Amino acid sequence: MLKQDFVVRFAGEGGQGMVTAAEAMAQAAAQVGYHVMTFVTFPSQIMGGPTWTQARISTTPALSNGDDIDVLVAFNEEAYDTHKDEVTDGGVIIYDSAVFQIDDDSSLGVAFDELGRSTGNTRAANMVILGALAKLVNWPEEYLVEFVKARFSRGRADDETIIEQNIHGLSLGKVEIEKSIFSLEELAPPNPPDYEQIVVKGNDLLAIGAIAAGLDYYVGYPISPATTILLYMEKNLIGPGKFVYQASSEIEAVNTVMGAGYAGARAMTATSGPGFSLMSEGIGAMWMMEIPGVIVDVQRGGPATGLPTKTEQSDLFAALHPAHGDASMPVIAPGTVEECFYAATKAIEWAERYQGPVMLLSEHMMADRTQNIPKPDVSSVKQPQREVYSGSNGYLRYEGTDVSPMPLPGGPGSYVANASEHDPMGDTTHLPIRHVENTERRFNKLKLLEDGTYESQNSEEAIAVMPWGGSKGPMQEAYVKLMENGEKIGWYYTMFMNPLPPALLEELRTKDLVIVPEVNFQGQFSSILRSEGVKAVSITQYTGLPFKTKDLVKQVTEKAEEQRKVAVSS
Amino acid sequence: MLKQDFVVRFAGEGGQGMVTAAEAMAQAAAQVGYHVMTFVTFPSQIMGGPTWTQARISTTPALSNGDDIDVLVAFNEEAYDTHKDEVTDGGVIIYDSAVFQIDDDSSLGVAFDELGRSTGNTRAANMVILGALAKLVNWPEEYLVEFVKARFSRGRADDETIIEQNIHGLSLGKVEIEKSIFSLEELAPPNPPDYEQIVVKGNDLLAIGAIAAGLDYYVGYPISPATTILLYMEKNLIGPGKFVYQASSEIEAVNTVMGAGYAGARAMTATSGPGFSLMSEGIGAMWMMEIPGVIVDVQRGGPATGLPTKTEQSDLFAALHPAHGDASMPVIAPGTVEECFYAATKAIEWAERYQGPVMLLSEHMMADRTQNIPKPDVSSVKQPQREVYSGSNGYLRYEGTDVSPMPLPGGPGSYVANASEHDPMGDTTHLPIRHVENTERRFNKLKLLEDGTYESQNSEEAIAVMPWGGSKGPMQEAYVKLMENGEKIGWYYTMFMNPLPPALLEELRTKDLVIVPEVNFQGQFSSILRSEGVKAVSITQYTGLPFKTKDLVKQVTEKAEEQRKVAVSS
Amino acid sequence: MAIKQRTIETELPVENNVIVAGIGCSGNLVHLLDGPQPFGIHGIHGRTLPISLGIKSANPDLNVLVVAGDGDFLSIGGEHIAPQAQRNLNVTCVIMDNGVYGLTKGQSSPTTEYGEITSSTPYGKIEAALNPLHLYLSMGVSFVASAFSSDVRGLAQLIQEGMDYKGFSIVHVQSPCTTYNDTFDVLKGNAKKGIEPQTYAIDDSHDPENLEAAFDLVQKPVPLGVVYKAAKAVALDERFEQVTANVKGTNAEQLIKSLAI
Amino acid sequence: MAIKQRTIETELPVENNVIVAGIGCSGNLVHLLDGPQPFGIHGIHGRTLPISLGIKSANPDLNVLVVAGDGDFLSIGGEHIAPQAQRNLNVTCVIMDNGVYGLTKGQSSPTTEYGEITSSTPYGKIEAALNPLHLYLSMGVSFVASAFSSDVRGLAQLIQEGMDYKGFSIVHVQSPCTTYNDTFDVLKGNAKKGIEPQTYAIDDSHDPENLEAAFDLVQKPVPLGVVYKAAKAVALDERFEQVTANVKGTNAEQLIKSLAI
Ligand SMILES: Cc1ncc(C[n+]2csc(CCOP(=O)(O)OP(=O)(O)O)c2C)c(N)n1
Ligand SMILES: Cc1ncc(C[n+]2csc(CCOP(=O)(O)OP(=O)(O)O)c2C)c(N)n1
Ligand code: SF4
Ligand code: SF4
Ligand SMILES: [Mg+2]
Ligand SMILES: [Mg+2]
Repeated sequence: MLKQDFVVRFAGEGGQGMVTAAEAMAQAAAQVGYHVMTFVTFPSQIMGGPTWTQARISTTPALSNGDDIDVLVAFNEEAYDTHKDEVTDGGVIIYDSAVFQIDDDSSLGVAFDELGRSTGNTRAANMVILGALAKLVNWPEEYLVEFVKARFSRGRADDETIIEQNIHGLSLGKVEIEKSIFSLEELAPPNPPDYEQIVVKGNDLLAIGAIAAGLDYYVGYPISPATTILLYMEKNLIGPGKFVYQASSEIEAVNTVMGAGYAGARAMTATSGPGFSLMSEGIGAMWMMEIPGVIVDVQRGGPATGLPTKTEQSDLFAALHPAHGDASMPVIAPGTVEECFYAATKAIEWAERYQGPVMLLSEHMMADRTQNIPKPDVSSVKQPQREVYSGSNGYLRYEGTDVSPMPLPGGPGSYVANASEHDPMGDTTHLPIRHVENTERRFNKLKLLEDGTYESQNSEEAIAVMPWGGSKGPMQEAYVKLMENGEKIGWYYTMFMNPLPPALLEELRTKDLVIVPEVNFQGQFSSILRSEGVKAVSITQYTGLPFKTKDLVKQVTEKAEEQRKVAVSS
Repeated sequence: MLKQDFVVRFAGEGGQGMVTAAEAMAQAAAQVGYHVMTFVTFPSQIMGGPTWTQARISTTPALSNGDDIDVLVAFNEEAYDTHKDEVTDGGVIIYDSAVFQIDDDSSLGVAFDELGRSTGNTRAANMVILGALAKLVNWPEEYLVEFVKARFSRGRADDETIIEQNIHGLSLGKVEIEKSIFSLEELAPPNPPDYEQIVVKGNDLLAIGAIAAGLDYYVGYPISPATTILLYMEKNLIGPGKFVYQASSEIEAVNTVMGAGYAGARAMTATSGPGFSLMSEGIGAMWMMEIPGVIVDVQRGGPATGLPTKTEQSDLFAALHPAHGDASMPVIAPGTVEECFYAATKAIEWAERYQGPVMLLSEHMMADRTQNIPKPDVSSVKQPQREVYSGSNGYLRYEGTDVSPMPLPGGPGSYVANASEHDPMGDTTHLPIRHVENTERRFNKLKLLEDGTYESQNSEEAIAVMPWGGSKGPMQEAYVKLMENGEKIGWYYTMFMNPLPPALLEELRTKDLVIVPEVNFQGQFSSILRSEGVKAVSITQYTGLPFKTKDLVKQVTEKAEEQRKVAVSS
Repeated sequence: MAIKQRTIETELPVENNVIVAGIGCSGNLVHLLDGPQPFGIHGIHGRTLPISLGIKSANPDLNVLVVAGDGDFLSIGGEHIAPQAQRNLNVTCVIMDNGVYGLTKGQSSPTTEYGEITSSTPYGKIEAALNPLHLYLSMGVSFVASAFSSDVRGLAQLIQEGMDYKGFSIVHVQSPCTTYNDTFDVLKGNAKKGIEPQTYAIDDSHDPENLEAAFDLVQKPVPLGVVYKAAKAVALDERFEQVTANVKGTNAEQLIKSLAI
Repeated sequence: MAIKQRTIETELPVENNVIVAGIGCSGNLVHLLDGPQPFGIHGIHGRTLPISLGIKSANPDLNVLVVAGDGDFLSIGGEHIAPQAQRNLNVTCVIMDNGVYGLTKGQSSPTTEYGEITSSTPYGKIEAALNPLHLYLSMGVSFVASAFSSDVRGLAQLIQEGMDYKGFSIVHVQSPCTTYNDTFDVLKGNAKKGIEPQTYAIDDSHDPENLEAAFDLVQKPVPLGVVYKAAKAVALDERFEQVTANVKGTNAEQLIKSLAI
């Protein structure tokens, strides 16, 4: 039987080109029609420190990193020791024999660097590795050759030479395998989808989504893993009426979004945990003043400075209630790279519609991974238009318990946007009745956001799984296996964390058990669901890495079984 | 029958001496053995703006402001209009007839200011009012005369004159009532308790509690209603090894507490909502680095700048999860002025014991109110001693899953306190296993704080009330009435919001319904309880004022009835 | 009020003016204006500058005026001045320096003198006072003026000049707090009490475009008038236009296309 | 390392040293020391100064050294410098200025030059560069030195001098980032490439106690040596002692008593 799935991990020190290797592999595979997904994790240091990346290549859409690795490429001995046990039976380890030596049946020493340099190109080591990998799964040579040609045809004088050197590198790698006793099953030919595709990382696509939704204004302070959104915007958010820059801190960033939103711009900032915590006062003020704006939190391991380059889903509590006082922030949490696009468009739309801050909760595991996905349909994205006040002066901006047209400076209806409790004009007042009315107004506006969609399968089952965010992919894969195993379990999913789609909440309340896989300690989402009257429990882990599919299959099966026992005995 | 309870409200503009009037009344009454409680609310402006204060004088301990007012003292017409409907049947309104005129059977015009000045003392207007009030309830003259003598015997040359003028003012007020047709029932003589008492405000007592627990270090940035803690500390936290100062911002304050705690000091800061939001990143870092320190949030109306001089219990979500990432902050929320003392000592003790940040959640309604309470027993307060590492160097500070002795700079066991995930020495590491172990360590330490006590009454009932924080007093009063009404309802209360005493949580889980009165919109505490498996619902209001006893009686009765109907029909 | 005056003079509709107010007695001014109201935003303590950065860069046609106190601007908000100076954000800041936290009832502020007794420094302030004018110059603020609240007309003129100037302008106003820190006599002088005035009018010979002279001037408190006015400073909006002028704009469709396989 | 050197010289136990590290490549130094470890605290981005304020005022016997980058100290943490200068907090700050955000991979920092291309300014930086030395002086920092990372010994001496000084001291170190902003040649000069050095040793004739001369010096980048050293500055701990010396201490028992009825 042919392999349908191929997972390779590159492990070593930061700075050894592992990211490039994984991405090149993925890109090449995607170009010939495979489904690909990479995963990247490196320490928060510029040089050195244990780093690994992974590429998964599959004939069907890849939903997780892949549990077991077919090939480990180890750049040093520590990497070898750390990762060797995750290599599947019959898998292969390739290691840099110029760096260390091991004695192990399933390991093949190759002097990547030396061989690479022998092509005359100091950066061809990666090509040697790719050539070896391709041979292991018996790829036609043209897959990588075509990729090399495409990548290095940049219209420069030395394109030809470089292409030749790289192709030479590929063949040197191939030879190493041929000389060896190693092989894997052949990877089945790709099964190219019949729709248009792009290859992209989550952060870049999130940025494009925001631009598609008409983003006018972006400001951000660098922080992993959100920095690449800033860099993408700096490069691409250019044009009439657009403004982008690097803030001097996250406090400046959030207050600037507030100012820009007040002045009429569709404004956004992106950060990660520590920066998000710093924005807390500003976000609360936007809620109070009713000013639209999108705050992206690309979650990393927390708390505090935490694990800047690891993944976690532990900022949900913070996103729902970032600040003191009564407020409940709208939260959208995309679960896949593809959803990053739609989450961004929707976040901007929500912000403009309900006139307040919207939290967009992404995750490191999506931000930095490269994936092929169906080409998003930009033309279907409507740029939201805020309801702007156009009457005469003397307008009461904060009157009534519903959203009301917003005056913009430069236009009619001048008022004071006030973060203290205020009268309808925006002047400060502490009258009890005003605080009551305005509090109700602010919460009432959330009803406008109850248009979120959700997925459901086998909704007749009394037990269901409901992943959120980045745990969607691994859970999807696990769900397929659970179905194959004949488990009777339903599936629910939404990226609209708050407000939850009301019909979804209704359904969930009827369940005997809702099982929520999430990468955090506290089981944050299941705790929210319980407070909403849903019998929910979490499956948690907090390693800084995404779920493994097999762990989810096991744990969901166990939890469901337990629940059935309880149900019978009670 | 004699009156057992007397409530007077002073209403007018800021700057008209209303606070002084209410406090003088309370002080005088307390000195002769009554129970007293004041309530103060003024706008966040230096001059002007509608202000009112209230004094309640009672023969039994005062647990709330009092629902209805016996006497309204109105300094201007707006005040008259706003408050007149809250005057109870048979109550009296006294207004400043030099300022406005009204035609109303139950109102008496008195020219306070003019009469006051006629004594030769420009500040004697308050005395005229007090004299009138005393006469209305037929107080023996010596009550106020003694009070005046005590207050103005300051060892100054003009003491005698001033005392005479003030006493003259009292008698002028008395005459005004005698001339009029107005009277109230006579206030029963005081029933002095047989224990020692003090008269104090919540913030001052909180500060004293912290000092009693051995506070070494205080830093704060001014913000209502927490400023008075700073002022109290600036004046009184003086002595060898003590340090106090005003920070340049709340961000400076929290990070300074972190530094001081790291260096071995029992350290504290106090703020209110907006400042608390700014502290979010620093608090999360203290959790991560395992550094003791107390963060006081004297809640005011929120969100954002909100209502600086109104009361609210809406920062509970923020206190439990102030920052991003997985953390669950210990929270202590005193419910009465008296508890402010014990809450502060306990907060310091907890911080030192589990080596992390502790949130002390007070409220405007306690912070600024004057009350007589049993004298706290300072001698019973043990000053907590942190477990300090005293071995040799090469210590592994972050090893194991339990709290471990803490090295202090200047002593042995040097390490790096690290807000990134760390190895046992404190060096940065992102290894999955370390994040797993350390996360468990940090949460495990919370178990050390499961020693909180709680109150319970009629614990056999299936329905119970469980107020938290400042809603305790009004609920206590309402509970007495509910018992008088024959309602079958239990009572629970704790100031230990997190971790909740485990035995309490167990009990609560067995109830059919737990009713939680709280001054916020979202029903924050009942939502937490539901996520913990308790069938809880809230009674909420969000006027910026404390609960009225009668509203609680009514709503608890209704909710209990509803529940019983559901129970029967199901 | 200077704002109204400008409105009339330039015939800019009042809607084009935005007042960004700090939290403090000073910021409450935004609610006290009479006549046709400009737009206002009364946000959170210390953040007038980032808020106005957002407003002004989102809509450069607006005339943005910051009104804040010494605590708001120099203490909790102190981090925001240098970045705006470096950007040369074209807004005008009117800083009402009363040497005290007025709204919270008399605590010390960065400009309170060393050793002074206030409600938060019962035994004397242990921090030295800041010299705001010197600091502004050092941070690269391109227009710096110093004023005294008792001279309403002089103040109005300086605000006017700040608003006319294209770049980051600060008018720092000595504004005695009659309740907690009445420095009126000290500033104005009081011959009867034998108090020499601290304020003095800046000499006509002073060249406000001369930075060195400006630094000299601010050594001695309190000069009144325009201290500094950078001759050729390009404001943020212009800079941004210049820098991006040669960049080809793009759109989401194109960005997606570039990722196609 | 200068820290170890001092330990030996003063025979202060290494335990008495605390390194407060910022977040950035520079702050990672706290984990890289070899030999007997001093205490360290590696907190959050931009907060070295408040943290060291807490440490030093809680235990004035400690020797506290701040290590931070230009982004950490001057951008997100910029608000904290002036207050410590006003308090004259007795700690020494070693600021490693590489004109870039190193750890996050090459974004612009407050000391990056106007117009420069970085990963976050693909079309050129639109903010002017800050002059940190000038700013320190203007904020009232009582000891200011300027150093170059390539001169390890000179740097060690300056750090030593800063630690010996009783008061707030900053040693600002030009520290080229070889990955994202290699300014080595520009600073050091490179005759072969025809590059004039930007750095120059401060002339012996310079009187570091003369503030005016210090201001003159920092106009021209980049002087190396002690720029300023205030002659009679009283450090925070001493000030606090002086101020509270005459205050009768109290305790909780007495405070409660005063409230009795
Ligand atoms: C984050 C935060 N901290 C503290 C406060 C409380 N606060 C309100 S105004 C003020 C100081 C005002 O001083 P200043 O800016 O000098 O204005 P002034 O009242 O003297 O005009 C403070 C500390 C707040 N509103 N928000
Ligand atoms: C609140 C917060 N914002 C952003 C970051 C991300 N971050 C880490 S280091 C750094 C900048 C470092 O620059 P610098 O201080 O100059 O140090 P260098 O790496 O250049 O030595 C940033 C933005 C963070 N850790 N925390
Ligand atoms: S006098 Fe002082 S306290 Fe009163 S409003 Fe003016 S600045 Fe504020
Ligand atoms: S060379 Fe630059 S990026 Fe690398 S460690 Fe040094 S400062 Fe950081
Ligand atoms: Mg002020
Ligand atoms: Mg740097």
